[in-house]
Amino acid sequence: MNQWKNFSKGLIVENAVFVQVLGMCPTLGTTTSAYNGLGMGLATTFVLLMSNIVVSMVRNFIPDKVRIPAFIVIIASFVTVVQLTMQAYVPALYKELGLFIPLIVVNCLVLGRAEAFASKNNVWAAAIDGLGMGLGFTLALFMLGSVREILGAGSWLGFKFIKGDGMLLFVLAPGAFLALAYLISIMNKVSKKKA
Amino acid sequence: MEYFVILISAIFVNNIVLAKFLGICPFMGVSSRLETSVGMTGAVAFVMVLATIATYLIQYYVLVPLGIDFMQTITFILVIAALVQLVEIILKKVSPDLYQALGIFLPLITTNCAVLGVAILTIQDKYNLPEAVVFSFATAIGFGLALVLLSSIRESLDLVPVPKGMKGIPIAFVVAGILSMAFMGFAGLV
Amino acid sequence: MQKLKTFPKGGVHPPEHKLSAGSPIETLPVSGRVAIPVVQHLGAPAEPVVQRGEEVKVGQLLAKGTGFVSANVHAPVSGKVFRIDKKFDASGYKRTSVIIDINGDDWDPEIDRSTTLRKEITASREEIIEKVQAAGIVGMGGATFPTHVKLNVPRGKKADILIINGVECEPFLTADHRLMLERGEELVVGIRILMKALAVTTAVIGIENNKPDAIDHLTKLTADEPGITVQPLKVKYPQGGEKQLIKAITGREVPSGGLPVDVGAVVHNVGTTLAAYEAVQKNKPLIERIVTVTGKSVAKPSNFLVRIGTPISALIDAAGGLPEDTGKVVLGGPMMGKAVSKLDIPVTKGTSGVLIIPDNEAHRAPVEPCIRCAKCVSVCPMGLEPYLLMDLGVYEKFERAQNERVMDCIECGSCSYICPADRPLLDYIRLDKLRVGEMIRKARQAAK
Amino acid sequence: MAKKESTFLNMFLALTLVTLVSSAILGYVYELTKEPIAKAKAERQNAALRNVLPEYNNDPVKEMYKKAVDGDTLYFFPARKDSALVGIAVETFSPKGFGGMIRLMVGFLPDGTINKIAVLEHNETPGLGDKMEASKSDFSLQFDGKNPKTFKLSVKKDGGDVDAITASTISSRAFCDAVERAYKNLDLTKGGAQ
Amino acid sequence: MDKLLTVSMSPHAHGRDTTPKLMLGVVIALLPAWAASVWFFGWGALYVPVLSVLFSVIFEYLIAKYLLKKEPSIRDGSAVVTGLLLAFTLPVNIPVWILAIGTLVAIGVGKMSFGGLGTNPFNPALVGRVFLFISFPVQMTSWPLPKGFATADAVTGATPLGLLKEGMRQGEHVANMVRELPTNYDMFMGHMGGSMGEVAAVALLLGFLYLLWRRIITWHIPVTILTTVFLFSGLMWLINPADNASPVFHLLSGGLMLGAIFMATDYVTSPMTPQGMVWYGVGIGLLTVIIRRWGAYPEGVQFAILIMNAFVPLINMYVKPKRFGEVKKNG
Ligand SMILES: Cc1cc2nc3c(=O)[nH]c(=O)nc-3n(C[C@H](O)[C@H](O)[C@H](O)COP(=O)(O)O)c2cc1C
Ligand SMILES: Cc1cc2nc3c(=O)[nH]c(=O)nc-3n(C[C@H](O)[C@H](O)[C@H](O)COP(=O)(O)O)c2cc1C
Ligand SMILES: Cc1cc2nc3c(=O)[nH]c(=O)nc-3n(C[C@H](O)[C@H](O)[C@H](O)COP(=O)(O)O)c2cc1C
Ligand SMILES: Cc1cc2nc3c(=O)[nH]c(=O)nc-3n(C[C@H](O)[C@H](O)[C@H](O)CO)c2cc1C
Ligand code: SF4
Ligand code: SF4
Ligand code: SF4
Ligand code: SF4
Ligand code: FES
Repeated sequence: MNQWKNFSKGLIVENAVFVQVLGMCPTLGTTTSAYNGLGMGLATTFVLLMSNIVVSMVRNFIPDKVRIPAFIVIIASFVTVVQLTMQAYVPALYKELGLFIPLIVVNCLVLGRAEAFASKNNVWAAAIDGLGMGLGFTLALFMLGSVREILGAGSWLGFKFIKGDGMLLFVLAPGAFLALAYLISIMNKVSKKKA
Repeated sequence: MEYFVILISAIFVNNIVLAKFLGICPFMGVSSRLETSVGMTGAVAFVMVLATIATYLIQYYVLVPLGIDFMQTITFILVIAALVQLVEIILKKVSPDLYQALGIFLPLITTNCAVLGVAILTIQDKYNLPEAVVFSFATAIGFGLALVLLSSIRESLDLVPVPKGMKGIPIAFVVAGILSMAFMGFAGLV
Repeated sequence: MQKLKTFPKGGVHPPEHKLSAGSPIETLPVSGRVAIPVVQHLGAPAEPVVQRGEEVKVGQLLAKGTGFVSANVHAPVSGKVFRIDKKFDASGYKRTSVIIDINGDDWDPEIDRSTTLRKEITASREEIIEKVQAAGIVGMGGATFPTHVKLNVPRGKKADILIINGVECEPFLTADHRLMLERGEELVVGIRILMKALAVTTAVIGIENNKPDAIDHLTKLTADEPGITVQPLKVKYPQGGEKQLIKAITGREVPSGGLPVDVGAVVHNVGTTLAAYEAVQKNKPLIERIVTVTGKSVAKPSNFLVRIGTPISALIDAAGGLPEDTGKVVLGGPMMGKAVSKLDIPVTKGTSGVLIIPDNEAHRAPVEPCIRCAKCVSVCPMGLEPYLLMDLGVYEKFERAQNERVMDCIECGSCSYICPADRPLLDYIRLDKLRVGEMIRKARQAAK
Repeated sequence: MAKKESTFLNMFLALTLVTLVSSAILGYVYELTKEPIAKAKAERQNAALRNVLPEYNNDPVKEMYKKAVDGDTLYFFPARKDSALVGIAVETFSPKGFGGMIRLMVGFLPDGTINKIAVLEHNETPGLGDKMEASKSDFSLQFDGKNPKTFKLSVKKDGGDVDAITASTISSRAFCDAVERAYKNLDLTKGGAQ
Repeated sequence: MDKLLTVSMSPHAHGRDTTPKLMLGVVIALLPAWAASVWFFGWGALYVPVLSVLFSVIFEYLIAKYLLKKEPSIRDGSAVVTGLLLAFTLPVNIPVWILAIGTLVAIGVGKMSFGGLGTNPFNPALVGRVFLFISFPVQMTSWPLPKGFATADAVTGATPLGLLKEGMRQGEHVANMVRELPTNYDMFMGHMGGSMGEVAAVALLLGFLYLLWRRIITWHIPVTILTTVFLFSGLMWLINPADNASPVFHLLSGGLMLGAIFMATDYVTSPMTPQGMVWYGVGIGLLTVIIRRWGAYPEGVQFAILIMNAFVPLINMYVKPKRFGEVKKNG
């Protein structure tokens, strides 16, 4: 397969958040700011990339019936690696993202790619796929985080450009739903125009 | 009284979907029909309580004594996956009717972060076992409440001309957003 | 006066406009060529029994009912059968009709044309029903259901009350009103006849309270008629609906999908009752009826006694001609009547009125979105949810419509009337009923 | 290469292998990050201490002592410069926040004057209660240099001297409550005791 | 006989009500409350609602025309009602830019996202109001005190419910707070702090009578809400007068009257059957008192209505009108 296409499909056409509507909990739960969204996206991308690689490597040794448990173990291991590493080097971010880091384990996106793509393709393709999907996810989280931060706090990546507060609602739970609703709607329009 | 507080908190104030953002995918995925939401709620309640008990025991009788609580994520997810399998097998044998009702939802639940999330939250919030049971049950009820409301609204939206760009997922998120906004009125109840 | 009774839920109050209430019934002669459809009733079509070119007398059988739920059709005029052909009738379709060139007014000698009141009822129960059937009598309240079928109480069921429908709740119409005022004595004998046929000892005449003269008149006439009473009713549409009327008078509710006899009641319109009198006591088949011709700009709103087959254009001419501003012509009342596209169609057994609506009221307003005001729900006398039934029609969810009991709708139109958003509720409900009816039929066939 | 068949032995072996390898890798990473995690934790505490206390050159963490109050625990960190007491930091708490528990590090000078306050942990609403953080508003700065002997530790609405955060009286009250708790339990004479 | 006749299905008559007439009726019913609010809060109460209506209508027009690409139907008048009611739930000193955001959210999110008039599950004005309340807590909770007509420099202060909640947080006995709270008579006449349109119970009740007389709404929703609040708060007051305000206080304070009469009754977002309306009203009444008594916010009506809006599809699904002929044979 054309590797560029393999990579770029995850960004827009098959974007996990906007198009496939997967991994919604971290998407909503961690995007109170652009920075947090970015962090969560990258953490997920790492797990996705590594688990895709490993799953693709071992795919032929794993009997079909225990495929899923084996994948889960692999994914969970990488999640734990991320957990430990973040605790050690970015403890503040780890605290902000909280529960959602261990929950990468159940993110359908990760297991879904392992199952649907990595277990059927070679290591190289699987890595590209994981990276593309992960970056697409990251992009979505970053966008949502940006929208919420700009509207909700009047700042972007911590840089404040209005005095006082923004529309608080956007950093709170309802704002996550509303912002995502309209982002998906807009992105649908955009990607339809492209297609 | 303590249990009552946990109950109110988990159902209304800190509703798992509307305030805590867990279990959103099934929330969106199965909420287009009222009937499936009710089935899903039953299945989630069942698995959530069982999983919470199982992971609670593992945490305090295996992981902590062995000093390997960094293995929490991996053991919990395996325990939950195994549990769901077990429930499926037992249910099939013991109560085929219930299996018919809950069956299709069970596999979905394994990968539902609400179940794992509640298991981890139980540990984080340092509940004791009875509290953990109440907490997980109340959480499932809160999940069900949000799910039933959303799905009944979505069903009623089937009969009105929702704009093309908003149909389906976007409008469901708008409804969830307004619901979440309305539920903020419960703030401070506990 | 007795306390006003009514049905408990729903209904509307359209302006009454009983313009012709004070116009006595005039007999309108007919000449030229008339078309008599062989289907003027609910049920199987009648089979023509006359030939092209045959001379017929007034009252002679033209077409014979086929099967039990069907009705005979008689010649309302004398003359020569021009031919038997398909002609437009009120339904908007071409229907088999016997076309007669009128020649004089030559009656079948069997028919007693005198106006003397024959009070004594000599016919037995069976004879009454036979005569009613032979006379081709159908419900003249609008549904044109063959009357003899309703008089034949099915085995296992028992009627205990006869209700005479003199409600006339449709705005504008006054035919029944005038009938009760001018033919009261005959009507009472007719009631006795129907009571005998049904073997009931109780009969109640239901009349809306906006016809106090009719109530008084009939109360006097029935003062020493054991078992017959007059019941004034609240002015509310559709008080005259069969199920509503039974509920108002007896408090009984005809079960969903059931028939009036299920609760022991049989309802007949006053016109039907008069026809039964004439058939049984005078040997006269159903060949004429009273028709109201009315409308806001009609010069002379009138009530006419006319022969079946008279073209409605003739009626309109007799009432002062078609007004300049006419936009719509409706057979029946404004709530349930049928709009027609041409005026050369014949009066049939079910034609209770000709209503001429001016152009500025003839058009529907544009459809607006439903604002969920619940007014349609609150006016529906059947306890349905018209807004929902319409949506289910629009989105083609007919199975749900069936569960929401769309088949109970009596098509009274109260919902469409009240809707502030001008939604064509009843139109879609008819669509629902059509499709659900098909579904039910298919399911029945599959079951067989 | 053909897929492995799903025989029982295969399944068992594969799963065991995967699990073993994973556990081994995890154990290794755990060992690797154990040190940095502990360091990160300590660093956070030290940063807070350095923030709220005047300059010192002892290790207040080593001299830390606890006191159980109101169902939770206060931690006291004496700071010395060349063995003379220059201040005490108190890790204090209040359960009355809008989102539940809040934890503060309050630095006192030896005479009981508040030197500086740092917020360790809270669950308040972003944009409202979270203005108690020094990075988000000047609310906590108004305590600096005030001695609770003369400065009444409650919001003006309740007759105190503290200007509440706008529209967040609850958080402000909880903040005062935590500082008050630290001050009430502060035994200045004990500073040098250990 | 060559004139073309109109042919259509029955019925051939139509009642007099139309959507714009009903909406105009609601506006008329709101006039007494509007007058009262101008009386108490000055000129601001005159032009803020006008601006709000203007914004609502403009946003609706623009969204319909350019985003939904359909014929804008401003003529139905529902945007006017939404704008007016939204303004009535805001403090009179609301900055204009916040008002603009509020109307945009009310119309854009609350109404047009679902397809416009008749489609929205939630009350648009309340969606706008709660959005503002959560987004701008500072501006949304500084209440000008009524100073009589045309007094400059309104002083801000707490609403009666705000005072009550504040006092209860301090653990004060309700009886001791009474001196600070306005009298029942003051509250009935509208002499208290609060949103523009909510203060004068008497004016709102006048509007209620008008709505009933014109048969725009039925009594079910407002009466069940008010009765439920009265009974529930009365019961708690009888049990423990130290911690609970009197039921009359609950009826007259805050946005209860405005909400019960004008907002809970919004056709689109309330149940379709009288029985359903009663359930809905009881729910709103209970939630209002629960939030007022135990919640973080002094006032609960807006949340109570939104929450019960969410239950309306369920109510409509399960609370059906009594079908004719459903009872088994009788007699
Ligand atoms: C299939 C069918 C069978 C009926 N059978 C009876 C019957 O046995 N007895 C009776 O009194 N009426 C019977 N009816 C007549 C109806 O009860 C009713 O009078 C007729 O449909 C006209 O009523 P409406 O003008 O209110 O629609 C029957 C009607 C239909 C359509
Ligand atoms: C909505 C509605 C209104 C009706 N109004 C009248 C009426 O005013 N007078 C009347 O005689 N029949 C009226 N009918 C017809 C009656 O339901 C019933 O068919 C009739 O009284 C039975 O008598 P018949 O078979 O002699 O016509 C109405 C029917 C419906 C569905
Ligand atoms: C979404 C939301 C979150 C809130 N969070 C806080 C909070 O974190 N801290 C706080 O003191 N008040 C918070 N409040 C406000 C309180 O509910 C209450 O109105 C206020 O604390 C008391 O009013 P006052 O400070 O204006 O006197 C919040 C309000 C809203 C709408
Ligand atoms: C009795 C009545 C009450 C109304 N109340 C509201 C209301 O509270 N909020 C609102 O936005 N619109 C209200 N409207 C206007 C309209 O119904 C509303 O904008 C629709 O929800 C828009 O689809 C009301 C209309 C009527 C007839
Ligand atoms: S893991 Fe399941 S619940 Fe979580 S994001 Fe994926 S689909 Fe949704
Ligand atoms: S399978 Fe996953 S993505 Fe699909 S509905 Fe369930 S949780 Fe959501
Ligand atoms: S639904 Fe049928 S019965 Fe009900 S009001 Fe409409 S037309 Fe009449
Ligand atoms: S009367 Fe018309 S606008 Fe009102 S609910 Fe029924 S269909 Fe909708
Ligand atoms: S349910 Fe989807 S990530 Fe939580």
